[in-house]
Amino acid sequence: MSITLILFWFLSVLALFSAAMVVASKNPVYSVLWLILVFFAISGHYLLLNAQFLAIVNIIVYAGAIMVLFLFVIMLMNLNKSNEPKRNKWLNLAGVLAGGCLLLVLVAALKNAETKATLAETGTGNIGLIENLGKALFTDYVVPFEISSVLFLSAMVGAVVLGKKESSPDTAGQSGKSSEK
Amino acid sequence: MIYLLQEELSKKVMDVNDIASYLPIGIQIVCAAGLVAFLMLVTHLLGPKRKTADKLQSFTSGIESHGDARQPVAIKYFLVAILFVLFDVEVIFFYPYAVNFKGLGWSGFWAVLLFVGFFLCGFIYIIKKGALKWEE
Amino acid sequence: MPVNYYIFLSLALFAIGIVGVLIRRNAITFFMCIEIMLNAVNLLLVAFSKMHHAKQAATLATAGIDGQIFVFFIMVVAAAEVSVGLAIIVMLFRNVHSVNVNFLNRLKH
Amino acid sequence: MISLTGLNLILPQLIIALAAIIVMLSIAVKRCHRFTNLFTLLSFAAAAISVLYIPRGSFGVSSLFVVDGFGKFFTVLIACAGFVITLMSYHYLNAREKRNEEYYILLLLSSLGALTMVISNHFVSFFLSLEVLSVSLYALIGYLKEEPAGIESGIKYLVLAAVSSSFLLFGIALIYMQTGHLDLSGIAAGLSSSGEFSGVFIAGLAMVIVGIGFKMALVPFHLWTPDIYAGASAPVSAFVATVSKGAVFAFLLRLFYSTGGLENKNVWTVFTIIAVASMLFGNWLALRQQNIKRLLAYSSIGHLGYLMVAFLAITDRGMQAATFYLVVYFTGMLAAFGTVIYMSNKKGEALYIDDYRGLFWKKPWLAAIFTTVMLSLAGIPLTAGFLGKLYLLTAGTEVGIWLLVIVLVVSSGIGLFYYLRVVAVMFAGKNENEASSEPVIGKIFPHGLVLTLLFLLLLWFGVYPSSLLEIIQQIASVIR
Amino acid sequence: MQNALQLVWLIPFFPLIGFLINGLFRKQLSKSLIALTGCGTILVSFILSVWVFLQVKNGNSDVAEYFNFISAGSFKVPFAFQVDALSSLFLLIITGIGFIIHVYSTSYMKDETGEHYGRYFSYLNLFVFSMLLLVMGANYVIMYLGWEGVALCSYLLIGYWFKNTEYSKAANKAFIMNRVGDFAFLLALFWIVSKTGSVSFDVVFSKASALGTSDVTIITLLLFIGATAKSAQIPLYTWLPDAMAGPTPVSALIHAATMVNAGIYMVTRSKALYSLAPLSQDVIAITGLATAILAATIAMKQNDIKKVLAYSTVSQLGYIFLALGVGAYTAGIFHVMTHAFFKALLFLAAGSVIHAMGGEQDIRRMGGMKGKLKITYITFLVGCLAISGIPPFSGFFSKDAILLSAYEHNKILYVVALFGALLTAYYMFRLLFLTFNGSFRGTEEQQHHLHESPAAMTIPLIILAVLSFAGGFAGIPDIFLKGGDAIAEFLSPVLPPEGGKTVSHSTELILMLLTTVLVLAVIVLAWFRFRKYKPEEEKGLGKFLKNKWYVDELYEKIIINPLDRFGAFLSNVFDRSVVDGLVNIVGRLVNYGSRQVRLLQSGQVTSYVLLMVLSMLLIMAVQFFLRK
Repeated sequence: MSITLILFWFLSVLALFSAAMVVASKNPVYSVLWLILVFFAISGHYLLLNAQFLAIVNIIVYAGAIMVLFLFVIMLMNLNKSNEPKRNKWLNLAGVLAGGCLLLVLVAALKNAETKATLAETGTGNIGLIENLGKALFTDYVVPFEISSVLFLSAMVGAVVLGKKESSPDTAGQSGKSSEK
Repeated sequence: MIYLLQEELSKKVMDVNDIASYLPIGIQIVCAAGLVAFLMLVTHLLGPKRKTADKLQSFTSGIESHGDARQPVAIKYFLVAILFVLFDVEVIFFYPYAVNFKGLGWSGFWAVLLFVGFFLCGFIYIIKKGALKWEE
Repeated sequence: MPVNYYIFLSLALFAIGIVGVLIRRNAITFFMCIEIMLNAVNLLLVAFSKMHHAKQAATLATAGIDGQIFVFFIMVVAAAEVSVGLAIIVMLFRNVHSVNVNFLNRLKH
Repeated sequence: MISLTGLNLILPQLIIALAAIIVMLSIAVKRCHRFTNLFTLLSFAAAAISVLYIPRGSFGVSSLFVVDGFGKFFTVLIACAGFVITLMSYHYLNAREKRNEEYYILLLLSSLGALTMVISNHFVSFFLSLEVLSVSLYALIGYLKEEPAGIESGIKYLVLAAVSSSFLLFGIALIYMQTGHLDLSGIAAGLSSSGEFSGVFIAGLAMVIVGIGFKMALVPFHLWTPDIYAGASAPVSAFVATVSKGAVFAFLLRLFYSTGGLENKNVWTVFTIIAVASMLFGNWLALRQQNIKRLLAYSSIGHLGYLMVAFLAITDRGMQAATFYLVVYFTGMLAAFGTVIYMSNKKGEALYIDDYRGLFWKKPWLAAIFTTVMLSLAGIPLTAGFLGKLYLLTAGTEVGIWLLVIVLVVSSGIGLFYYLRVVAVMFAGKNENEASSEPVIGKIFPHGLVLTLLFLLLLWFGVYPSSLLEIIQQIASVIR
Repeated sequence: MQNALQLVWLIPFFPLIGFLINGLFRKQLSKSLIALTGCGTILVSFILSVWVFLQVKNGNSDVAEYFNFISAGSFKVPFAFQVDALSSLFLLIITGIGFIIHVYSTSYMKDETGEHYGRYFSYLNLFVFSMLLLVMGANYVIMYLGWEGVALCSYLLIGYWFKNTEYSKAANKAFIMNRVGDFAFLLALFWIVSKTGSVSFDVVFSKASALGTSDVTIITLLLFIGATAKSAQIPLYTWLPDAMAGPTPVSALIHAATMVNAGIYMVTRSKALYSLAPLSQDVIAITGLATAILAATIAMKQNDIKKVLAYSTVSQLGYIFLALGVGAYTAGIFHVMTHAFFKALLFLAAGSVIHAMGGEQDIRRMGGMKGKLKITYITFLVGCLAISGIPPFSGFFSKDAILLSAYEHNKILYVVALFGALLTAYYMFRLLFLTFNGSFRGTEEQQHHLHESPAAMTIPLIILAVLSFAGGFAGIPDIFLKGGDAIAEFLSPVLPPEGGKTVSHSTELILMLLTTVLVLAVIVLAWFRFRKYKPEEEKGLGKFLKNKWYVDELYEKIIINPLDRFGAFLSNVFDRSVVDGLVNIVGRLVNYGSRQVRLLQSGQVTSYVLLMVLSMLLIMAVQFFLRK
């Protein structure tokens, strides 16, 4: 039982448990916290697999930016346990059953032999390092790089259009009505 | 002691993957978590403790308090959060560029310039739209 | 570390994500579960990229790299998607004062 | 590295991107709806024309894109569709929104997503363009903030798109595992070496089918379509019905034709089940529809089912039939939604079929256009729809997929009912209680002109299709 | 110079023009103008036919091909006319007698209104056009074209007085029976095409020998069934007596001279086929003879003047088919010619009698008209003498030739045929004596209304009388005049004479004497029987014959009633409950289904996602568990 194996099992259990807690917890704030834990567990996995850059990015983007956004939204909407929409028992059961069956089917589909032998060796290989990734990113994947900038542009416009209340019809710059509390 | 650490690390062949290279991060995490744990623990232990029901209530200058303390946050903070996410991700793109700055040369530079250009236009648009403007 | 472990782990995460999506009615939690599913996929992709790197390390130095770049782009895209998604959810909240995904079913039959 | 020569290969995409930037800056400077609209029209036209400057033959752009005849044809198609939709939405938005310039940025960006998807040859580029398309669509669908329906459809689309893209990604991951490549040619190479498809690849393919199936609104994944079409504004529904489905269908063709995914019997059976279900349910559900947009939604599901028939006829002819039918479908849908837009006025959209009662007596020309569109969608001879279906049938019978051919005929039979019901309502007597006395906002000049153009196009392809067929013949063989 | 006969298309062209003019402008044109165009066109084509006849006489026969009527891949049907001895002879008969009848009907139909007058003449011209087409066609398809045209015109003309339901029912009967025949003809046509790949006569006949005997027999039998319908033979003859509902000139032209000979012309034209199928030749002979005897017996007891003539036509045609059956084609054609003459004459004479009697057709109320209708009486007498075969008249020569060839073929045939000839003589003279001799049995008012027909009617009678008298001299047998058989010699290129006469001259002479004597005896018998005639009720055999052997009633029971009942069943029971029911059920089902399916559309996003996951499950299941 080498150190990596222990680490692997620990991180996997941590990830699964916290994911389950995200789903199961009543209060959305708790589920956000559990989700952050999931992200750390997965970043741990990345480290194990020597994808250092991805680990960092995962922490920064997911745990850092997106979770902050989630918290903001939750705070904005003052959600807590009380106004959590009630859940219809039967539909939940159906949901769980469906998820379970899917898991079973996929596991049955993917457990065949030949993938057992192949190893995703941990601890070696430096493709995860930042400069290799960077080199590849800026040589082969330049056009997706530009497309993602366009994607962000549209995200910005989308967010502003949807987020902002009625900005004044006249020239921009003049601040809109005080946003509704 | 720090000198020792640096000296020892630089001496060894910098094999990226072996466990030692994670030492700095390890120390970092330990310090952060340690500080928080330490403060919580000490205040918990040193402070006087008398737990009475009404003491634990939140004191709202004598007025009977109802509902919880949380105040809904204004919308404008929300827009700031979203834009923070977008520009934070933009920064992420710069990390790999920074590392391979020399290797990529001019064409890489044009690509990143175009990338930043797009973001700049977005930013100008946001400024003009007054999304980030704080109402009084 | 045999790839199967990673496959089962990410499958489990994916399944939990789906269950979460099916169960939770709150739009925010809904998005969190989607994030879980995306992370499951990312983990799988990284595992496979390492697998291919191990297999073809001899021939091509940067064998499994495009898997990891794909993960990088997925993360980036997820961020954008979430930002717009939450903007819509806020808009929904402001109009309907509830975040229940199924609240509005006026668009029936 | 994309050298400068490479740039002229993706000229249309660049033009649209720059146009979006310029529109954004122009909004930042000073809002003017007319200028934005005209500029967007100009940029779509420029993109369509710029395709001519792309040299012949197929060029790979850094293994991510392949700019071949097939890609160019769809680029032109999407650019034209964008052009038509922008033209139609001017008056529609003018009557409703005060702040409607952003609509054009989002429209440009989503078309850009579609354009990149059409030439993409790599899963990363496909996923990115899919996301660009979807993200801008989220905002577009929920654009008209006042109506709660807009927001609800926005949420629905968002939720379902997110789930389906995670399915898609999982599928791509599995395929990546099996083949080690993410670009289509790599996958094809990886596949052929491994002979019979392994379990993992099929599971991956199944997952991808789910993702793509959602985007193309094939039956098991079609539930969102009626709500979105009814909720979103008419031009956006037109956009979703044509461009987003068309682009994904193009990639599907490219994916399954180059990787030979269809040779596997199971994959083929799954697609047959989906096609049959789409055709039957699509038309079946539309039978009792009163809401014109929901009716068009269901009919678009049916039409996608017909397209799948051509897709499943794996021969070149099948491909040509599919492309031809797609063009006919585009024209039909755009014209149909164009009429809905033309009829809608300040108070609300002409949603219900009764709003079109006695249209023939009030506006005979519009009624004529709408009737031809309905007939073409139904596949009555002398319209392009009929020829489209004819090519589908020949492609199908040539390969001998009899079940699909029979279902196609039966479902277009069912389809006939509700198309003609609309036509009948139009010719019915004028309804006394003149409900919407409000003047119709569609102006003759730009909107009426476009509708007439589409109407003539439908007839032109119906009567003299060979002009279009030659072009398609050239491009079809390229993808093989 | 291209063969002059290429212009032969002009012959049918003029009647067509006549049809169009009369048909389209019948309201505008005056009655005399209509008559002029009607008769004029036929006259022109008659003159052209004579010219063609002369051309053919000095050996110039040709197939004129104009354009491709039908061309489907390798199978080609040219629109072509065949001009040879056989067709030119028929041309003469049709246009000649046609013209005479046209002149006759200008006065016979004088009291019709202008518009109907025009309609009548346009139908007549159309009839002549299609008859010419039939006769001149160089392949079976053109012949079939004429065949159908003729049937159509006979339907139109029989039902000319359409207001009278009886007449229109008779027209229907004629048309339907012809359709049955045409159906058989069509089958034969298809069979020929499938076997020989072409329809032109020359190609078909050249390949005929290669066909199996069974094929040829089937083809010839089917063709013969077609002929029986057209020429009113045993199974399909009942329409002809009812066809008398049409105006008399129509009966004269169509149901005596031309249309009924179409079947014979077709059989003669496909002589090559029939000579290869001895079985069908026997069938033809026997049917012909049986029809002759049957019709003769029925004719004896008929009281309507036109019905008697109709049955006599049927029986005479039976004789001609007998001749064709025994292979004496020339004798057959000769009898066709002579029969056309005297039968047209008899009908026209009957017409003038009816005209005189103001439409009365029942011979029991006639009699004693010898004095009043002098010319009609004489011409009628000539016709009777000719038909019964008294020596100098044409009937004698043609009927005798048939009897002779029957005798050579088979003794029994000869005896029965002779008995038939005697019956013919008996009923013809019965008719003669009843109408013209004895005392007048009609009403007072008819009595003094009796008058001789106007010139336009009597002149044609006279011409036809002369023809019936002289017609025989075209085919005088060798024993009287060496080389006298002009008609045989004329037809020889098309119908080569069959083997030498096995019968010596002496027996031939004896046979002729025998027939003449017997016929004379029968005439005397008829004289005594019908001189003073009192109508009395028929009993036993007479009643049976009077009711036309109950054949009509038989058909009614066997064919028509079951068909009606089956039709009725189909329409109300099956159609209403099963078919309509089915359609409604499907409609209701689809509507119900779409209502249920719509419930799925709950508007709940979670259910959408649920369905997505479930379908994912389904796809995975199909992928894996199907593969095992």
